[in-house]
Amino acid sequence: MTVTTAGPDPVPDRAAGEPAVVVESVSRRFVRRRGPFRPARVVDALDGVSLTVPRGARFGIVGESGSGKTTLMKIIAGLDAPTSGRVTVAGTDVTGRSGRQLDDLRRRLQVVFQDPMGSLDPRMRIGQIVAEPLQAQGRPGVREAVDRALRQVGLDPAIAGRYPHQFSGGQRQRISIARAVAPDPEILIADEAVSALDVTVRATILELLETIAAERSLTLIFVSHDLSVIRRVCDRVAVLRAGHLVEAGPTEQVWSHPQDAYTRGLLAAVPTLDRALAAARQRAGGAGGTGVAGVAGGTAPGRAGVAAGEPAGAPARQRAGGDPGAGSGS
Amino acid sequence: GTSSSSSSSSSSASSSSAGAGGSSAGGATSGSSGGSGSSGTSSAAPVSDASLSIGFILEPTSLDFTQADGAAIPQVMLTNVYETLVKLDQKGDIVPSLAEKYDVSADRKTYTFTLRSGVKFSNGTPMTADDVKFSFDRVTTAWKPAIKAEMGVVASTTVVSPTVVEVTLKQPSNSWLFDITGRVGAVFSKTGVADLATKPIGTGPYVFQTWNRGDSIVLQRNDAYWGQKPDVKTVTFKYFKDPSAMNSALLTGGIQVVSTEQTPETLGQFKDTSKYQIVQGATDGEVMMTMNDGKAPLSDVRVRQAINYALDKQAILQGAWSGYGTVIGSHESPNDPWFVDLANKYPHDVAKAKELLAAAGQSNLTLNLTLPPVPYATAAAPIIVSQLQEAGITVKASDVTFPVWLDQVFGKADYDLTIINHVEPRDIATLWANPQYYTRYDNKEVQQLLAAGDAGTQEQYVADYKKAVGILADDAAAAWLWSFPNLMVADANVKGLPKNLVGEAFVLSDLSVA
Amino acid sequence: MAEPVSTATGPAVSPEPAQAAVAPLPAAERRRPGALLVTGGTIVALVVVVAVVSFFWTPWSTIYTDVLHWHAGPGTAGHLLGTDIRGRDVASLLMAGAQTTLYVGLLAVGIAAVVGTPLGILAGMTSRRWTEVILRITDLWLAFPALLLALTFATIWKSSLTSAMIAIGVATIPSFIRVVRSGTVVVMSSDYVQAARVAGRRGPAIAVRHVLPNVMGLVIVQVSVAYAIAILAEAALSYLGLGAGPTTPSWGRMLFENSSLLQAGYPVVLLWPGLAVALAVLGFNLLGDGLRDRLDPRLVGR
Amino acid sequence: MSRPVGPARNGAAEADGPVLQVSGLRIGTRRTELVHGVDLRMGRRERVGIIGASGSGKTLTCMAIAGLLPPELVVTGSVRLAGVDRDLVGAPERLMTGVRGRRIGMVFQEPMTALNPTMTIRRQVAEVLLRHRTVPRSAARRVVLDLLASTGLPEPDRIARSYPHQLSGGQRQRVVLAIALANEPQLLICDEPTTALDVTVQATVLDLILERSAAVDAAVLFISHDLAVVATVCDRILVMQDGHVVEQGATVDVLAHPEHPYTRQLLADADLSVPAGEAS
Amino acid sequence: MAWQIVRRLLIFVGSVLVASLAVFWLLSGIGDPARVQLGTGATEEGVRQLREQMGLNRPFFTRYLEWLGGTLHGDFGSSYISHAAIGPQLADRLSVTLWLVLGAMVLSVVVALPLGMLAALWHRRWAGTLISGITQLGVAVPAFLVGILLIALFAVRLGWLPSGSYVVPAQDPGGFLEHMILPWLSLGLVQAAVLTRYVRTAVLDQMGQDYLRTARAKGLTPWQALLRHGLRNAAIPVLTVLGVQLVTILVGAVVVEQVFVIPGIGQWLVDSVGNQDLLTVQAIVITLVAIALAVSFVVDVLYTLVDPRLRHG
Ligand SMILES: Nc1ncnc2c1ncn2[C@@H]1O[C@H](COP(=O)(O)OP(=O)(O)OP(=O)(O)O)[C@@H](O)[C@H]1O
Ligand SMILES: Nc1ncnc2c1ncn2[C@@H]1O[C@H](COP(=O)(O)OP(=O)(O)OP(=O)(O)O)[C@@H](O)[C@H]1O
Ligand SMILES: [Mg+2]
Ligand SMILES: [Mg+2]
Repeated sequence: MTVTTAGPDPVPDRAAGEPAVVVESVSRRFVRRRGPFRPARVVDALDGVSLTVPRGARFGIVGESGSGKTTLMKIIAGLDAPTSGRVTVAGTDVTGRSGRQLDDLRRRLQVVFQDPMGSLDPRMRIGQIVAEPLQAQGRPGVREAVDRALRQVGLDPAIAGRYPHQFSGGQRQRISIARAVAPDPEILIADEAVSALDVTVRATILELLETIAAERSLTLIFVSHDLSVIRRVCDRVAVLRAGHLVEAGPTEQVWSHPQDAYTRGLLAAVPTLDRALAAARQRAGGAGGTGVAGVAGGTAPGRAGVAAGEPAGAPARQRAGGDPGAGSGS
Repeated sequence: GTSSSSSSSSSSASSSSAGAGGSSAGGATSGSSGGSGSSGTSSAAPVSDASLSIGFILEPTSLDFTQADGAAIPQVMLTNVYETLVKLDQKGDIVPSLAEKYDVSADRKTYTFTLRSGVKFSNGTPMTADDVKFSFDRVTTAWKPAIKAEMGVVASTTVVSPTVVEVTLKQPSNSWLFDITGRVGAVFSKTGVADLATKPIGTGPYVFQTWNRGDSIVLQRNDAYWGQKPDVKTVTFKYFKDPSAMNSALLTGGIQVVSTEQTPETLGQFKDTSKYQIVQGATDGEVMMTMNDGKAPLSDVRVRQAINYALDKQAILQGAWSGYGTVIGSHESPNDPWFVDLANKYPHDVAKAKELLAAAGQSNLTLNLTLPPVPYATAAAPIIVSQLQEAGITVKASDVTFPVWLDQVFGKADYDLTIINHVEPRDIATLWANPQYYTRYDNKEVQQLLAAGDAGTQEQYVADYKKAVGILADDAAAAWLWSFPNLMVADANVKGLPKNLVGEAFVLSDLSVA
Repeated sequence: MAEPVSTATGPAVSPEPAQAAVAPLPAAERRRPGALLVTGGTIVALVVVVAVVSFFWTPWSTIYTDVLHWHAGPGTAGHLLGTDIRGRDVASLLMAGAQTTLYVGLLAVGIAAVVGTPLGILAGMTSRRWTEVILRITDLWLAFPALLLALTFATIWKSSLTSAMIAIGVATIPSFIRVVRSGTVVVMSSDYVQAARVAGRRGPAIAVRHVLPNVMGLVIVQVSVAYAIAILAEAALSYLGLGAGPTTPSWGRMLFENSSLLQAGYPVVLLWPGLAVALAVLGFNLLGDGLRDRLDPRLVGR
Repeated sequence: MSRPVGPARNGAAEADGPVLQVSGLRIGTRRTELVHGVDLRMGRRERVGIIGASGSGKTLTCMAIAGLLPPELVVTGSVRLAGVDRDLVGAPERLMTGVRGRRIGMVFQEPMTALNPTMTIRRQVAEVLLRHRTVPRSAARRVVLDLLASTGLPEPDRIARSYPHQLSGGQRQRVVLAIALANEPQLLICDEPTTALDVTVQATVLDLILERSAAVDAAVLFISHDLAVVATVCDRILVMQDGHVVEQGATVDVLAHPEHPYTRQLLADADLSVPAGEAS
Repeated sequence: MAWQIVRRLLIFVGSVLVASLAVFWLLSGIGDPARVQLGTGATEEGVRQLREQMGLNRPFFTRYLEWLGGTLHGDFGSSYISHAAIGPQLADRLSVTLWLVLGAMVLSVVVALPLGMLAALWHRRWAGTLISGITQLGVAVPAFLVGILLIALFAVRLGWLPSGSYVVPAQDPGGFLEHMILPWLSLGLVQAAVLTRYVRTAVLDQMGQDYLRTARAKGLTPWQALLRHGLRNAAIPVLTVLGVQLVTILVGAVVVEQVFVIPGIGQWLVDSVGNQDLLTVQAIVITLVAIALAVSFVVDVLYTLVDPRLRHG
């Protein structure tokens, strides 16, 4: 079951330019060789996935772990080639290209990798790491840009001289983000970019991304497990499962009327603070009470009111300033 | 033929007749006083089962010296596996072997050899005059190595009877009789030359047993030998690339004899005479610094003399070879019958050297010294360079590989100086009578003397050669350094080791283990 | 774009905690060279100094042979460290030998490293087909005996130290290729190389900025090992008639020439060149290890 | 330190003494102190959460408890674990190896690099069992599959035969959890164990942590940025900022009635449906 | 799989062709086999004749193709010098050298792995520096000196072991071991020194990795963690070096073969090159090429065994 957004009804508001990313029935098959003398085993990480990311969209991808999100990101970024299918970024086909042919793509697109430590060269200082895309693209004012990017993600530019292993997980992730935003990309792919951040920093980073997106019509492709983050940030969302696209559409629509059972399951499983608190209170209050979390908290004193709303809550307020979420058929 | 007007020596003549009686007995039990003509073989006691391992440096490339050259093959095979009609004794005299006796015609062109009867090849066939003729003829027709030229002087070989063979020379030659004590004189079986490289068949006291290439050759006593059977039953020729490995092998009992000591400075470790003996004698080799006599400035005799004066040969011998050997002044070995001591012809005299150089207009001389990769050359070179430097001659020493040395120096004479040991016995004519030789020495008088001496009587032979040797020294045709010593180390209980290395073979039949 | 963000950031994230905890390390700590580096550097510097001095002065002429004192002990007749088996002054030979040692290292190891490292990186980065081509050539090359190369070069240029060292250098190239390639393959499979791709770096830049620093440790070890081997190979080749002449002072050659003195009971003559080789190799290796550790930020300061 | 550790509400845990007693824990490099004196007391079955700013020292604290700090960091103070009659700070390596993986299980923050790329999952999980001989070699294979299955991994058999690079981040994280839980430790330290997991799997994993820790009477030290998750799991919460514990107390108290401004800020920012700036 | 084998075979044939052509060309430019064979007793005439007989006057490619034809029939021909068939000798010598080299490699691995890891583990302690230092000295000591010293001590002084020579293992296994111990030591220790350096580096490269921390969290000691996890990941460079060493030592063993009087292939190569024995050199080089290719194949396979990431999808 493949649901495409590049289907019958084009996005009305964005007719102006071609979509930022078009993925056409992309499949990626991994052949796992198990030693030279044993038959290979096949894993279909992606299987006929099609989707369209309009220019300026904030596109979320959710899905269970192992569903192929990272694989899809790598293919869009030209880091991996699909076994079949086609990926078009800003009008140019990126599948099966390499080196010089991808220069243009590199100028437009940046990636925040899922694994911050692994994506930071252990022998490079932070300053060099963040400066790398700027230098590679021959941008002027590298130093200032690096300082600014570090500051934007809440790090002191003075740490530029240190090495990745001297940082905490969240700090590394922020370095990774700083590297991606420093060159002002048109398209930003963020693969679990905020998973290791505390809520405060996360809020800042999300705000940063939103601001950039609003100001320079950045196309954001945001991969996350955290549905509340997706909901906050993205205007459209696609749901992946086991390499298949099970559902896609405007975020609120998916939220309020999930079509697929899997999506419904996902939404139901989102933990919320007040529910959790209620449960905790019950555990604490009822001496020796069973630690079973109730479904919804009754009264939530104190700050509970500020906690995340229900799954089918009102449209996010912050979107008012940005482009209105486009409707989509499904 | 008449009786020998001048056989090689009187002693050999007498010994040959004595041998006749012995050989007819030819039996297995009492082969005493056989024609071996050497001492130490008198014991008639039953032969022992002893075995002996002897260390050598150069391994043969083949067992077949009719096809491949190199001193290592005859070292193993000659006299031990193959025998010759006549052979050399320790003094360098020619004595009968497979021939009971020989007679020389008055014009000294025809040699009549009377063969010993009852001699059998190791393939069981008896040795006859036919085999001798077959072998001698085969040298010029089927042999490959250049040494076959030694048979070039033979006009014909005739079988007179199964035990008598007659060789007629084109012109008289003293060296021919000497030469057939070597490889070219080896007697092969007519029916046994099909596979000389792997199945050598001879009449000698030993038969070939195995060859582990790169390691060792084993000879086994020939129990059907016609003469005195050797004491040692199994002899292993063990090959060592590394001289110190050979020494270690002796120290640890891996071998019992070091046939040639290449690191004389290490002899100190064998001081203990209750365990080891050091045998020191002479070989036929002359270590010399050859000069390119055909090329300026070395074509100037004064320059060559200056070089000779500049060298302190005793010091060189001391430094390079720990003093073992004898300083020589011309092309001669103490083994040669014409040996005269010319060691002090050019005493070490730097002033004289400079003077001669100045006279030759060569006060600022630079020469190249091209060195083959042999231990004595690399050992002597630094000292020579240093000494020549003191006389104002700058020497640029460079190493070359042996093929390159053969090609450039030996083949094309593209060199100034080089150091080499000419090991072939009685090779004076080869080096100095041929202007095309790499020494490029061209002296009519020397050529004449050497030719005349060869063709003349024994006395004339010695006299003419002595004269030639003197002229070579006067001319400073080369800088002769030392006569290469025969340096052996062995377990104290090994008896019968030859003091001097005479001829090409390492003779085993005299060895015994106490 | 900075303004609205930074104002928004200001109250939300206080940079102070990060700042306080992530204070930059003082330059002094980062720069402090390790003991390895200091020791190695000192030894190498010593060798260099000795080599330079020997151009102008040695206690004795290196070709002078003292015919009265063969393999004499230290202090004999004005020979500080004694004489060798040919009566030459050991101290002078050692000094002049330092030149050869440095030359050997620069030439042989230089050739191998300068040619082999890029090729190895290339073999680890290019498409599989090219990798295959490079590797198979490497195998062939590896199997090709250095001796034959040395022979050929000696014929082309006449035997000399240079020809021998070029041969050794050329023969050492394939081992660099193989070792460097194996390191490159691992680096290339890492996420940070992908990140660099995304950053817009192309192959050559990735090779220089990411692969090279990360395989440098291997290269350094390879260099230091190749260096030791080259010193000894120089001696071995010259003994086969393929190297410098017998009057070119070289430590390796001293070892070979005097090796029989071990049996002769004068091991001390062997001790000096042995020590010299060992010291130089040690120096270069310590320097290499020191550099290697320096290049690994995870080890700095431990 | 606003809220003293009053008489705990879950007194049961206190009855048989604390599982873990950390006092005055300080961590620093040779020139800067990174963690300034953490005190922590955990009873049996107690689940304590640490929340706080990125870089505030949460990971370092956990590492210090397990004695796994990188050698360039220096630690002082005291860490005592029930059943071990020695202070873990400065304890000999021999002692610590017996403790780690057996009494203390750990789940690390970054699943991508936490597994050995050259070994199959099966071997890596089995290793912790065999190392402490809690399971006979013959049974290890089956136990590994059970463990993997219990973490909600689909096709445990395939996963067991895979290498880490063949798994997604979430799959790896669950493997790490399986390793941590394998020997039924007294104390389970989870450093952001669910950040790489999608919500459904996260729920499974959290259930797993709750269920398994309860089953073996393990105390849980739990770090997360997701307050809801922390609230789900933990009885008590510590709030860290800049190397200090700025607030601690029962989950409900801290999250419902935060006292320290930083905690308030955290709670404010946790709600994503309202932009941080407008909410406060 | 079948294609893999065919491909390897093609590569092999191609490599052999290239190598043989190179050897042919190199050696033909260096000297004259005829002259070498005749030695210092040679006359110009004799040399000319012999060249004729040996067929050396024919054009380069004719000779090359003739050789190729022979080799294709599985016949390496007979030596120019000894006239003995090369094939059987090659087999003998190769087996001798392989014993020597393999034994030395095993020894070096057994010594180098623990030492290298210790040096890495203790890289800031004096003990680690000491190990580094000693191994560096080991690299600097020529194998022949080690050999001579070992002989002087164990064979000459103590008389425990023979000073050299080779015993065929099938005939006398005990004697074989006895004779090989010292050669293995002198070759193996030097190689071990080299290998230790690589192990140290490779292990150090792994030391900062997170998975080692995981391993320790499981209760492994640092030593065990390194042994079971670090080493495996360090294996790629170490394997590479082993492969390279295995090939280069085959020839490099010449000195040890000399000192211990072992009739191996290295010694033979040197002799044959010295004798301009083209066909023999040819045969040896081709054997080496075959071994190099085989070793690199094995190493490639081992790579994928130790590091599954290299199994390309
Ligand atoms: N190099 C590879 N070789 C073999 N299989 C792979 C490889 N990379 C990924 N896979 C498999 O492909 C599937 C998708 O992986 P991917 O990393 O895209 O998942 P994901 O959606 O990003 O998951 P997560 O949220 O946990 O990061 C998984 O089953 C994984 O095991
Ligand atoms: N090896 C190190 N050398 C120097 N500073 C370090 C080192 N490791 C960590 N730090 C610093 O210590 C502080 C605390 O790090 P820690 O990893 O404990 O943070 P954390 O609370 O776990 O943060 P996160 O939520 O981002 O994982 C950070 O500021 C970090 O930069
Ligand atoms: Mg992923
Ligand atoms: Mg952390």
